[in-house]
Amino acid sequence: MEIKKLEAAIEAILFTMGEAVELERIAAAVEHDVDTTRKIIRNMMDRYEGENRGIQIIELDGAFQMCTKAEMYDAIVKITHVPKKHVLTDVLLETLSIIAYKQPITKLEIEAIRGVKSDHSVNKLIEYNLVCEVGRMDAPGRPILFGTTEDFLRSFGIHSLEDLPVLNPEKLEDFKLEAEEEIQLKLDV
Amino acid sequence: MEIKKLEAAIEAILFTMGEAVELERIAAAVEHDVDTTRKIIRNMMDRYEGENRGIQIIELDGAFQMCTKAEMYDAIVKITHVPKKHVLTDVLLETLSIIAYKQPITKLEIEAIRGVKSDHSVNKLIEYNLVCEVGRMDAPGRPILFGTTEDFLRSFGIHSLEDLPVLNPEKLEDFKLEAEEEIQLKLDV
Amino acid sequence: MGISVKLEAFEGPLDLLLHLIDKNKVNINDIPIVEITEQYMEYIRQIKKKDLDVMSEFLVMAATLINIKSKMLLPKDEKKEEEEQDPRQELVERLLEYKMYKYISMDLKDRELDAAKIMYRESSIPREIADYKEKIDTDSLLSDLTLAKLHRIFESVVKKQVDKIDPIRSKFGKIEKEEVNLSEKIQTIQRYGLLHRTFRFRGLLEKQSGKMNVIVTFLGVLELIKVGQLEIVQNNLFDDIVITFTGNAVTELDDNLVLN
Repeated sequence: MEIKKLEAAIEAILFTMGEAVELERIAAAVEHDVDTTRKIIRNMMDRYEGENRGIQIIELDGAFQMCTKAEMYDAIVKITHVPKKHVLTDVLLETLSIIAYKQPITKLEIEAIRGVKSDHSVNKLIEYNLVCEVGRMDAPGRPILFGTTEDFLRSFGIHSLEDLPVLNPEKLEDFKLEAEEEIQLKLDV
Repeated sequence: MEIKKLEAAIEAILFTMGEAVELERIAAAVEHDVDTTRKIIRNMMDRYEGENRGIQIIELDGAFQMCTKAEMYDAIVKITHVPKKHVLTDVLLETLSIIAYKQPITKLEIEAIRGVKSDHSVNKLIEYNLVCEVGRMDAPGRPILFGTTEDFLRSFGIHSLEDLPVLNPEKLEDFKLEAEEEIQLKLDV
Repeated sequence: MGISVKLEAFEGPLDLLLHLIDKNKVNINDIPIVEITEQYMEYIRQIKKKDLDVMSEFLVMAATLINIKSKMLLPKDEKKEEEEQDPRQELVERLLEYKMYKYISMDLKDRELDAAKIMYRESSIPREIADYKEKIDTDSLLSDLTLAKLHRIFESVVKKQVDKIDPIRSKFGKIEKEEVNLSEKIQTIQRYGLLHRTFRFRGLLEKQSGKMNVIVTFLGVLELIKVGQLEIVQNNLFDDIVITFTGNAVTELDDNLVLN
């Protein structure tokens, strides 16, 4: 299959499936190896991105999904009712960011960072399918380990966990400085 | 809105809606008159048609719809037939063992034993045909009762649930004693 | 200090501490522990709801603060000075880590708002294709699983469940509640004061069983000093603190002062 045809097939596949499709499955369907397929899709992604298109292809942890571009939102709400998503409270967001950065993590470890019981938050996040069990820790009592889901990536526009903003020591320093400046600012006011 | 942006908006609208959308509604959403909008869409149709695309826009009695091209049929059949990888994760095994030993059991009871929401695991086990609904509990809300399938029994070469290895009461007592000793140990330290 | 914010508004002890640090406009790396501890205690006295879970989390932090405070009041060992860590160090690290996650969660919030504008579509696999259901091969799915393994897994589930029920506590019933009842503890100290008038602080603490009782007794003493029923004298550093009870009855203290 020449490249153009391959691209057409991938476009049709992503359009029809709607959901995120693993690279391996796409490669098997178009009968090419994974690396070639990935290269072709990434190429398509660039093209969609650059051209004045209303749709795009996003990558989610090794899977690909077709969706609209964010800037099309206004046009879409004019034509159809867009269901409201559940709003995450600050408490849930706080718990979620700890899980996102520290995964796999146990409930006890989450509670150690937050200083409060977190059963309710963790259960709510599981219910919203943003967090799931990823295994058991090899420790007494074998506590459950939690991690984030594909839905988490999608809901926050993150392509893979590596895509999360980095938190290196310098960043932490910046953050400290920022916090100090904030304090200074308040003093000045 | 310049033409390119208009086209992008229409593409996003047709993609999201899936079904056929009346020309008038599209025109209203992009805030242009019907004639201009029709001209733009027909233009887009030609372009989709000429290019090596996997999707197209079709006109149906004054409405427009986005869909895959007919020649993409094979690719779509292939992708739906690519076997998904199925694995029994630790989480699934744990849920399966509870259902096997405690059946018939409700989701709530499973969650009480595991300490976390278990919808996802139960659904996956049903999808894998290892677990199925076996009835309703005679309790408020008449919750669904789950049990293992015949496939499950057959694959172990056992004929009935009575053939499952027993967890004897002494073992349970041992566990309790062990737990108490552990705590005593902690108190002594 | 006027307390305008309800304690319920705080997600936990760390959140409250950050608020106090913010409010006092002090550097997180150089927390004025005496003032902050005082203000912290002031806040937790506001808890009216008898929510033991929430209460205990705030109390643990109170104990930590008091512990740091006492360490800072101790003279430094000059020989070891270089290696000695600031007693506040660990708390500062926890606060910074917690603050960092709060900060990240705000970043996530922004990302969520942006990502919510992206639309997806339902899959539209033609009927005749969708009807094709891949037969899941149960045998190969279960190929690694033996009955013995399934049994082991179930055993470990049961064991975990047993572990979760603390056998000692479950026999005691509601003992935790008494352990942290500050109002009762204050009355006990008052009764002790009426009987002995002047006594050693150490002696009072030695009569307490368990860490929680010691902490609450300590809080009770602080409380009674504040309302002017106790006077304390310490002649030299590390000498016994001598307490004199100046009240003349066992009183019900103001509701606001009751921790539980």
